[in-house]
Order: sequence, then C-alpha cells, then structure tokens
Amino acid sequence: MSTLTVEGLGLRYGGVRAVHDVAFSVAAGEAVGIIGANGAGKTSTLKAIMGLAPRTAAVLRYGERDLNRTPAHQVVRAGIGYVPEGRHVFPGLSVENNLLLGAYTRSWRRISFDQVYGLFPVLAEMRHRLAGALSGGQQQMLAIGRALMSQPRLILLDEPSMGLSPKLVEDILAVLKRLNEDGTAILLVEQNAKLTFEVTTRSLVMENGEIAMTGTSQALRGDPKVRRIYLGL
Amino acid sequence: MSPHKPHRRSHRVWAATAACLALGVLAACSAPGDTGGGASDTGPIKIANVNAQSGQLSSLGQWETKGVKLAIEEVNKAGGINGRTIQLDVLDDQGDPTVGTNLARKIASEGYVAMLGTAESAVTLAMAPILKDAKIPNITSGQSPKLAALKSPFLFLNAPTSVTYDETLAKYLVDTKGYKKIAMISNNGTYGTGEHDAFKASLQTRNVTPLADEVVTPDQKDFSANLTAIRQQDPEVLFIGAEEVESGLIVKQARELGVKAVIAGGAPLGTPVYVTTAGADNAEGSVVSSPYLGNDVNDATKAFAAAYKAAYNEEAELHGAKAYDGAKILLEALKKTGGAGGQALADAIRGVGRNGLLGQFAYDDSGVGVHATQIGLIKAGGLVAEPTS
Amino acid sequence: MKRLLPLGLGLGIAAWLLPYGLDGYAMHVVDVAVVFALLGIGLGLVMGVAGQVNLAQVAFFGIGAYTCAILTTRAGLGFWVAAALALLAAVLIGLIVSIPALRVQSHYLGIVTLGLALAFLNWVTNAGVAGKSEGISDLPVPPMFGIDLSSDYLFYYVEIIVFAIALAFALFVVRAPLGRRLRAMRDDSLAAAALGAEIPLLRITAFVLSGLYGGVAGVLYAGLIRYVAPETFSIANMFLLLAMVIIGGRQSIVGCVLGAVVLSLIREVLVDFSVYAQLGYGTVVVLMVVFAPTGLAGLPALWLRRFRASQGRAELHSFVPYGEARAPEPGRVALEIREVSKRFKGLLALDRVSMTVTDGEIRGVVGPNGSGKTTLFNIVSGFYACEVGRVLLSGEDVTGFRPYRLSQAGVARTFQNLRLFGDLTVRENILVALDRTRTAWIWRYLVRPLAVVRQSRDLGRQADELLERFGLAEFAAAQPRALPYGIQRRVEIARAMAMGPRLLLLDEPAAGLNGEEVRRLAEIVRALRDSGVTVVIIEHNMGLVMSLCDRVTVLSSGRVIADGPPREVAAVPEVIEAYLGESTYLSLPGDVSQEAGR
Amino acid sequence: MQVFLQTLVGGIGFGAVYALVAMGFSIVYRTMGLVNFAHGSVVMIGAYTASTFSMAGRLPFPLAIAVAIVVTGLVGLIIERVLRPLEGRDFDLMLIGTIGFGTVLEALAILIWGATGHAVPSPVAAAPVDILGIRIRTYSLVVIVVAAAATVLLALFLQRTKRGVAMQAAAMDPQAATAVGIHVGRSNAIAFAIGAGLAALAGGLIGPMLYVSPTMGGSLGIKGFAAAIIGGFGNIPGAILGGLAFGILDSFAAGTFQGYSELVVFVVFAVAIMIRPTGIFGERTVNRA
Repeated sequence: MSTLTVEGLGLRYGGVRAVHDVAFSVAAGEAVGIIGANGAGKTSTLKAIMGLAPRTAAVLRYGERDLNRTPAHQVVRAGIGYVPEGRHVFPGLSVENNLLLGAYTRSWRRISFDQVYGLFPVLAEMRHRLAGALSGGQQQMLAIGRALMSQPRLILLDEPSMGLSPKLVEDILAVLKRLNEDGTAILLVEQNAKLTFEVTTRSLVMENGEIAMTGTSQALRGDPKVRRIYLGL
Repeated sequence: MSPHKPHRRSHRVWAATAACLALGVLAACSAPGDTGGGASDTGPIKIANVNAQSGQLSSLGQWETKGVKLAIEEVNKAGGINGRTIQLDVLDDQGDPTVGTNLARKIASEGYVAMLGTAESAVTLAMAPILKDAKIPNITSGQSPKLAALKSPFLFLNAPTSVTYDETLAKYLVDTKGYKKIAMISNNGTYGTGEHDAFKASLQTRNVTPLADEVVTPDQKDFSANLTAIRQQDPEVLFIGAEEVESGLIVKQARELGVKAVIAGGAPLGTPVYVTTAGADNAEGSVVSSPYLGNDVNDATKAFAAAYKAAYNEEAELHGAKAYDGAKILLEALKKTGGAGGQALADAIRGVGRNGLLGQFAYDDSGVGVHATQIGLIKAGGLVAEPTS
Repeated sequence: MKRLLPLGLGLGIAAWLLPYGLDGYAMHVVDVAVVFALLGIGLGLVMGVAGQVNLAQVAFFGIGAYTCAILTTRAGLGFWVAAALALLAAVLIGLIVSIPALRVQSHYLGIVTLGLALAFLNWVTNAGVAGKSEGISDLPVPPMFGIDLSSDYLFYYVEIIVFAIALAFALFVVRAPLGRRLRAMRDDSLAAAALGAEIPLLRITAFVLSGLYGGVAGVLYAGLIRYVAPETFSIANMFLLLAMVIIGGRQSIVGCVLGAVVLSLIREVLVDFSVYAQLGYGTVVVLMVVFAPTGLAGLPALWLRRFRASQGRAELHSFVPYGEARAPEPGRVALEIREVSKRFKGLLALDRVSMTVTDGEIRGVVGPNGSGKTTLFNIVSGFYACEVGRVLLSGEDVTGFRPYRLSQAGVARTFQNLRLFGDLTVRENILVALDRTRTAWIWRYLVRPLAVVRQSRDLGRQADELLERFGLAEFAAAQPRALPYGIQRRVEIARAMAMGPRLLLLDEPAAGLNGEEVRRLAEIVRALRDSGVTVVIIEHNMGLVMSLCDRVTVLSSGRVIADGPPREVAAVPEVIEAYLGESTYLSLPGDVSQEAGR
Repeated sequence: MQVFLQTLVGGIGFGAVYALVAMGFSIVYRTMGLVNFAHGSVVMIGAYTASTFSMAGRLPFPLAIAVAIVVTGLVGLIIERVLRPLEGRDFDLMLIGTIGFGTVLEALAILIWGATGHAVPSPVAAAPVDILGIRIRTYSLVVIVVAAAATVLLALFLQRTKRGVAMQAAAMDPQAATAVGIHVGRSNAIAFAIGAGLAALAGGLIGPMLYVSPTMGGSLGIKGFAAAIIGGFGNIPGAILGGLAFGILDSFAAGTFQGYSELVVFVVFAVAIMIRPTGIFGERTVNRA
C-alpha cells in the first residue's frame, strides 16, 4: 500500500510565494484535510503535488514513485485522482466523454461506468448531455466521477463544496465517506471546515502558504484558534 | 543638473550645424558622382540581360534568357566582335519595376553597352528613362503599345506591339471569317490591359462592338460569373487577353460552362502551358496571333530550333525566338560599331535590316521592328499555321 | 542621451560624406535603403511601439507615392505641393485604416489590414487615374533651387535631411510622454486605460504616425524613382518590410532603421540569388522570433543583462509619508454604490450591491472566492458596465464612465495580478501615471515640441520625487518583471498614487507578500489615507483587513451580507458561515460574539 | 437568374476549397491558440506534393493526396516544434514567426520545383452536369463531396475516438486534461499536423482546378484565413460556412465589380469584422486571457 509523502514543498507563481516548506503525509486508506482561508495556499499545494505548477520539494513521493520526477500527465498513472477547484469539467464534451477521459490511462474497450453511476445516479440520466449544460452540483459530481474513473487509490479533492447548496454538500459528503470506507485514501482541501472535519481523521490548517496547525480533526474542531486564523482576529 | 550644461549643449548643436553647413557647401561645390563608369574599349563587351528569374513571371524570363544565351554563344564561338568576347550578365528584376530601376542604374554605372529584356513591359517602362539618359540601347521583349509611344531613341522592341497582334487577329476574325458576335475577357494586368485596348480599338475600326467586355484580375480563380454573362450572349468568338496560365483556366472553365465560341488571343495562346492548363481538348481550335508559329516554318527557324534543342534539350518557342532575334540584331549592330555603345550603337541597331525568326525587321522611330504577325491554330495540342485561304 | 550626441554627430558626418565613396549604382541602392528605413520607422512606431499589428504599411507607402505621381502628372501640380498633399492623403488613409483597430486587435487586425492593403493594390491596378497595371511614369524631377535632383547623389542629401528629421521626431515621440503611453498601451491596454490613457485615440494616433512615415517614404520614392507601379507595393514587399523590422528589433526605432538598411543592402547583394535571399530572411525571421524577439537592437541589452546580473543589488528603502495632509470632511461621501447588479451569461455576479464609503475612510471588501469583489472593482473603475444601479463619486454620477474618464475623475486602482508595464522601466511606469494631459494634447508634438520637452522634464522631476518617497529610487531603471514580487506590488501602488487620486482601489495588495512586507503595506496605506486619499481594499489576508480597515463590507455570492466595523462584522453568523461552513458549527467554547466584544 | 445560379454554383465550388483551408486554420487555432499564417504555403506544398506524385510518380490521385497529407503533416510538426517555446507567451510574435515560415516554404518550393509551376490534369474526365442550363463541373462535385467527407470524418474523429476526444479536452482545459493523463503538448502537435494535413487535402484538390505554382498559397491562405474569421475563428462548422460565404462573395464580386472585385471583397470583409468581430458562430478557442 502506498503513502503520499510530502516534505519541503514550495511553489511560486512568478514572484509570488504561494506555498512554502509544507510537509505532511497521507497513508493508504487515510483521509486527511487541508483547511484555511482563501489564498492560504491550499489549492497551490494540490497543484504542486499534481505537477500542474512548477514546484520544488525535498521529498515528493507516492509509494515507490518519485513524483518529483514524474511529468504531470503521468501522475494519474501512479494511482492519484484529482478533482480540481471549480470543477473544471470539459464543458463542450458529453458527460460520458468526460467520464471516459477520466479513464484516459486505461483501455476504453472494457470500461464500466457502474461505480460512478452507482454513486451518482443523476449522471447516468444525463450521460449524453454536454457537461457545460449541467448544474453546478452535477458538474461537481461529474468531476469526482471523472477522477474515480482512473480507479485511483488516492484522490485529491479541491473545494468540492464550493458554491453548492447544503443538501448537495451533504450528498458529496456521504460519497466521500463511502469512498474512504471502501479503502480510497482522500486528501481533501476545503474552506468549509465543518465538512472537512466530518470526512477526515487528520487535518492541517494553512495560513499564508504555510502550515499553521496540524492535529486530529476531532481536536481541531474544538479549537478556537482555527477560527481566528480564518477571520484574522 | 547644473545650469551650465544646457548652454554647453547648445554650443555643440551650433558646432554641429556649422559643420553640416560647411559640408553642404562642400557638397554643392563638388557634388559627388561618377567619374568613370563608362564602357571600356578593351576586355569583354558587357551586355546585360534583365529578366525575371524568380517570382510568378520567371517562366517568361527563363525562356527569354535561353534565347539570348544561344545567340551570344554563337558569336563568342565564332571569335567574338573585333576579337573581344561578349560577356552576358543575367540580372534578375523579380518582375518588380523598382528592382528594374535599380538594375538600370547598375547597368548605367558598371560599363554595360546594351541591355536585352525585359519581358515585362512595366519593368521596361520604368527602366527606359534611366537608360535613355545613360544612352544605353535596350532591346526589349515587352509588347505594350506604351513602349512605342515613348519614342525613346534607345528603346527597341524585338517583336510587334499588341496593336499589331490584335489588328491581325481582328482582321482574320472579322474580315476573313466574318464573325460579328465577339465577346472579350481580359485581365487588368499590364499585358491584359494592353491586349484589351488594342483588340477593342481594332474591332471599333471595323464597326464591331463586343457583346461582352469582362475584366478580371490576374489572381482570379473562379470565372463563373464572367463566363456565364458571356455565355448568355452566345458569342461566336471569345477573345482572351491574359497570360498563359490564366488564359488556360478561363478556357477550361468556359468549356465546362458550355461556352462553345472560338477562342482567340495573342501569343500566350500558342504556348504549351496554355494548352496543358486548359486541357488539350478545350484548347483545340484556338486562334492565335503570333509572329512565330512554330519551329518548322522555314530554314532559319529549323536551324534555331535544332540549336535550341541541342543546348537546352527542350523545344524552342516564341519567347526564346524573340529574344534570339533581339540578341542577333544587337550583335550585328555591335559588329558595325566595332563594340562601341552609346548613340552610335542605337543608330546601328536602327539600321539593321535582319530577316529574323519573327519576320523582316525594319525599325521605325518608335522602336518597333516587326509590323506583322500571322494567324495560327491550336491543332492536337500544337500550334500550326492557318492555311492561308 | 548626452553620450549619444557625439555618436549621432559622427554618424551624421559619415552619412554626409558617404556619397564620395560610392559609384552611381551603390548610391542608388543607398537611396532606396533610406526610403525603406523611413518605412521601417513607421512600421516600428505602429507595431513595435504601439503594438498594433499593421500589415498595411506598404499601402501607406503606396498612397504617398501614387498621390504624388497622380497630382504631378495628371493635375499638373508642382512636386512639392503634390508631396504635401500626398502626406495629407497618407495620414488620412492611416486614419481610415485605424478604424478597425478600435474594434479588433492582434491577428484580426493583421488580416484586416492585410486585406485593406490588397484592396489598395487592386484599386491602383484598375483605376485609370493611377495608370492601371503599368503605373505612372515620367514623374517630374523635384525642383530644388536649381540643384539637379535627378542625380542620385544630390537626391541623397534631400533624403538624408528628411530622414534625420524623421528619425529625430520618431525618437522624440517615443521618449516623450506620448510614446510612453503608446508603449504602456502595447504592454497592457487595460492598465493603461486605468491610468487615464485614451486607448482609441492612441490607436488612431499610432496609425496616423505610421501613415505619415509611409507617406514621407512614398514621396521620396516618387522623387527618386519617378515611376510608380503596383508591384512595388505588393504583399511580398510588405513581408520583406516586416522582416526588416523584426530582424532589426521592432520595439526600437534605431533597430528598425538598422534592420531596413541591413536587409536592403543584403537584398541588393543577393539580387541574383533572390530565392536564397528569401529563404535566408525567412529563416532569420523565424530564428529571431524564437531566440531574440527583441531583434538586433535588443542583442546588446540581452548580453548586458547577463553581465549585470552578477553586480550588486539595489535596496528598497522605506516609505516617506506625504507631508501635507488634506483633512477629510467628516460625513462627506467619497464613493457611493447604489443597487448595482451585474450578470455574466446567466450568472448573477453582483446582486443589488450597495455601499457607501466616506471621505478619508479605509474600507475593506472581503468575501469568499467568487463572491463578486473584483467585479465590483471593475465596475467602479469602468472596466465593466453595470446594467442596473448607479455609481457616484463625491456625489457626481459616474455610472458607465470609461476607465480613462474615471481616472481623470480621480479614481486609481491596482490589480489582483499586478499589471505593470513589463517592457517599461519602473520610472517610466510611474511617468505614464503622472502624465495627466489629455491625448488630444498631442498636436503640440508637431507645433510646440519645446513645450513637450518642458513638460517632460517636469514629469521627470515629479517621478523622481515619487520614487524617492516610495523608497524605490534605486529601482528606477529596472524592468518591473525583474524585481521581487514585493517591490512590484509597491511599484504598482506608487504608480496608482502618481495619478494623484481621490479614491484608491487596492485589489489584493497583500497577496504574495511576507509578514514584514504586509506590515509595511499597512503603514503605507494608512499614510496614504492620512494624506487625504479614500481607500477601498479587497483582501484575503484577514489579519490585515481587521487591523487596517475602518469598516468592512462582506460579499457572498454577489450580495452584501454584512457591513460595519471589522470586529462587529466578524461576529455576524452569516459571515462565519460564509467562511467556515455552517453557522451551527460556531456554538463552540468561547462564543464568537464574546470574543469579538473583547 | 441563370447568371445568378451559375455564379452561386461556381462560388460554392471554390468555397468548398476555402472551407478546407479555413478548417485547417481553425483546428490549429482552437487547439493551440496559434494563428498559422504559413497555412497558405502549406497548402501550396500539399498541392505540389500531390501533383508531383500523381503526375511524375504516376500514383493514383487519391494516393498522391494521401502522400501529400503525410508530407505536410510533417511540415506542420516541424513548425509546431520550432515555435513551441513561444506557445502561450507572445501571440504576435508567433504570428510573425509563421509568416517567416511561409516565406521559407515558398522559397523551398521554388528551389525544389522551380518558379514556373505546372498544370495538373483533372483526375475526373466526366463532362459537366447540366441542370436546367446550370453547368456543374464534375470535379467541383468531387471537391464538394471530399470536403464534406473530410468534415464528417474530422467530426467523427473528434467525437468518437479517444485521441480526438482527448484533443478537444486538451483545448478546452489543458490543466484538467493533464490531470487525467493527457500529454497536452503531444496532443497539440497532432492537432497541428492534422491542420497541415487538411492543407494538403485542400491543396491536392485545388491543383487540378487551378495551376500549381509557388505563389498560389498567398491568396488561398489570406482568403482561407478570412473565411475562418468570418465563420467564427476556431469553429469547425463556422469554417465551412465562412469558406462557402467567401467563395460566393468572391464569385459575385467578380461578376459585378469586374476588375475591382478584390477591393470590394476585402472592404466588405473589413466592415463585417468590425460589425461582428467574433464571426457568425463566435470565436471558439482556448482561453488565452
């Protein structure tokens, strides 16, 4: 089983230091959260892991695989699925094509949509619609479904709750829990602390590109310092 | 910034201005310019052949150059003129009049005694004033009536002007064949415009008004609209004033659209390029007005064609023959002047009465030497003389 | 500049003496090269300096030459009268060709201008007055006090004098405030507009200038060759001209001249190998574009930069507060936003947002991602039009004003992702903002150049003062993109302040700054407020917002969900929900309202 | 009426070719955000290759076109590789770079095939179809059918194949595409090669309608580009419609304005672009903002 290990991760956009000296790990089957206010560097951390932005890291490995030396389009082949912030489905393609692209690294001959359609029945109904025509919640489901199509052992989710109604957030929450129970490791980036704490066992709090706190989700849930970091008090 | 500096700067500016003025005076006193540059009396005799060797019109230019080279090599093999060899320099005008004027200056300042070419009337027109000032005779392959209209004593044509071509054509079509329903299509390039004006004038003298007078651009690809308008008039003859390729395209599309008229035009219609572009079937029967109808008209043309074939391994055609004639006339004149150029050479050219490949040359004061063309027909993909009735 | 004077003088003398060493043909080649150099300047101005892809330069050239030819041969005008009218015609055509530039840019503009150049070519090939495809020959020799200008040698002197004046004027314009604005527009037209540049007028100006230079080149061509024909103004020659400018360096006028002269001469040398010449310059253009986009003129700078990198580093100094402070009028409203809504393709980005900012206030605008903060700024600074609602500045209705008008009305802004003019130095960035004159002022460049020089010097002094105040003096000559991010942020604020605004909008000014830099930023913003500027600030760094702002407006999903002093706002349940998740989650030890009350 | 219809038919025949050229522009622009001004020259190379192989090489015409598609595809890959460092950095510089490439290709064609050009016999010998006095060239029909087939095949490729779907995805959202495992750079290169291949198809088809010469790419390229813009740059159906519109406009202008047709065509084009810069269907492209 594979563990994601991150040490000394840094990322700059132009001259901006977005992430600095971040270290953590996600064990196989574990669910870890990263929370923090806007601009704290959460999204950048995920992008850095996926290799979607030029990064520096002392250690960046997933199991046996050195992600530091893996080109971005190969990361998914290591068994890591990614749900980007703002969903980023392919708007001009049908739902089914979006899902198929999720399985880009696999053969399309014997592909099954069962798992995804089982988790999100609504996607089965909409399978021929263009992804751009879906509602925000459906797009979020599609983005998660797309990531699942690669049959990842670790899935990185970036703000899956953004812009969704409480009911939909609950649904997503349930799905994430189920996935985790089935053995998929989760790294969840959220601004919504409550949601994060419900899904994860351990969380990191980021502020200004650095890790400000770490602890079990249980402990952080009661810590007023978390709120201060959020509201800048 | 200290307050003195601007002052000092203004001093400098003054100094500069003064220097410039001084230089200006110097320049006015002794203007720079050529001291040498004239043709020398020893060494090879330099002749320039200016033609497009690159660009769209280079096929024409390359034919002309082949004809010229052939003539020069013959003379050089025979020992040159007064023991001096002829040095032929091929200069590329790229079909651009500006480049042409550059080359005219080059010719004037680098000791050339005469110039052969170009095939492009526009380029020749641009060069003419400079060559005239430098007193350098030019035998051109252009055929625009405007060349003759210049009446430059240093400009000669190695072929008839469009007026002659089209007068012959009109005479044949209207007077001989009795066609009255004639449509015209011509492009607005130099050649096309010249043909258009000359043929229309020839028709007018015969009281024939063209049924249609379509003008196209040299770049045009689709002639549906123009040809359909022509088809509706149901003409007996379709006159084409355009270069080889465009003529071919027009004829091809005309036949496809069901225009059955006899195709008629100037020299371009006598070329293989026209025939292959139009397709041999479509070109069949085209009436061509040309001073050079083929390689087996007489002994002279046969000899020329054989030499041409030997040198370049391809069939001789009009443009090569034209240029050959022009070069021969120049060489004959040079023999008379003993290699000297200038006014003497121009006068000598005017005095040459060559019986050439294109006919009997006799220069008038407009610089035109040949005053007649013949009618030929495209038969089985080749040009043959119209059996005179 | 002063060091260049002897060099220029030397070159001038060399140019003056040049004909004495040339034969007639070489002289002619040089004459033609000078014409191309003039064309190159024109293309450099419009494309390199103003960033407008113009493939109709050769048509401007043609207009100049043809007008001259037509008026002298057909209308019988004297050469110089015709020349003057030809310039006018070229300028007019420049004006007409600039109209598409007001609507489209980049490759669209490229194909439209190329099409218009073809249209021109088509017209001269057809029009009887233009001599059709044979062109017009026998243009008169330009008269010149008895000097025979039919001699290429003497004509050269006319050319070189005209060229010197044209070059000097181009260099003057590029270095003067107008050129700076044009370059700013090229680098970032949005930011330039926010600094008060009237973009449409500037684009027109660029085309008019290139028309003028094309016209001058055309007139000289007509006088030199005394024959015009369509082929000279063909697309092939347009691409050749383009190659000259790219190889020489489009952003540098001297580079354009260099490219034109070098390529003209090379073309002449290779005249009998024109295909290889074509192959050669095509290849060089591709290589230049990939490896040396600044062209020949940029090479020294490219090498110098490598050399300079190893030298000592400049230092950022601390900000010196403004001495004189304008006391805010209590209660006076600086900015009022009334019920503003904005919709993007069905998404309601702003939903009846209202807020009132009083004079001398520092107002924070916060909210989660996508809550509409930047949209609000874009409406206040005129980048977006709002369908519903009004924006009032000190009581004056400015709804729907263009950015430059708002800038003139005293609104300055910075951008979330820094929009400094990358190819301008720090000092020039400041200078662009300092220049508050209207673009219409440019007639003075022709009529009263000295007034321009005086104004230019004035602005320079102010810029130095401002750089000093913001502690940026040592970076004056640096290009912004070479500077650390924190310094770039400071430059952007200095640039905004250079406009002397009443209202300053800061969009995430602390993004990417470290703790010390954030502290200094807070100091600067306070000092700016103290000097009488009202500040509205969008920020994610809540610590900064809480400590700096007098009041905070919280947006969520395009609606205002709270408005008030920071501590009060932080206690509003909706705010916490918007930030942390559900509000039920707050009922935790140490109730927020208690904490806020402390 | 007859003139009108015949002009229309003629315009459509050439419009189909413009449409193919415009499609090449659009697919490259849509996937890479690159305007390839050398496209016209690639068309010319395609025309030469196809005609040379069919005439001198005595290959059957469709096979010769296939060879030409391979050749221009390679040319496309080279252009893409050389200009790749500029991708997403400086749009105008890329534009000028492709103009440079156009110049180079033209010079190469002159060196290889000479400046003169050659006529290409029509591969279809059948007589024109006559419908109520309207003549329709058989070869034009062939061109229209092939163009339509190419469009359908391209659409099927983009919609039904893994590579095609992935190419669209790479164009819509390069980052998300990378995250699912698509090599975006390679995908772009293939798109460029397909665009260049379309150029060869257009060139090969137009050879027998015209005359193949080194300069033929110039006006084809400009008109194809203008057609792509008229239809909505980057939009495949737009390219088809734009191509046909441009062909028809060209034909009618030639009939009505004679020698002045080009002036009219380009002025109309300039005005149309100013009124609606995004063309008929709106611009479809990767987001370059």
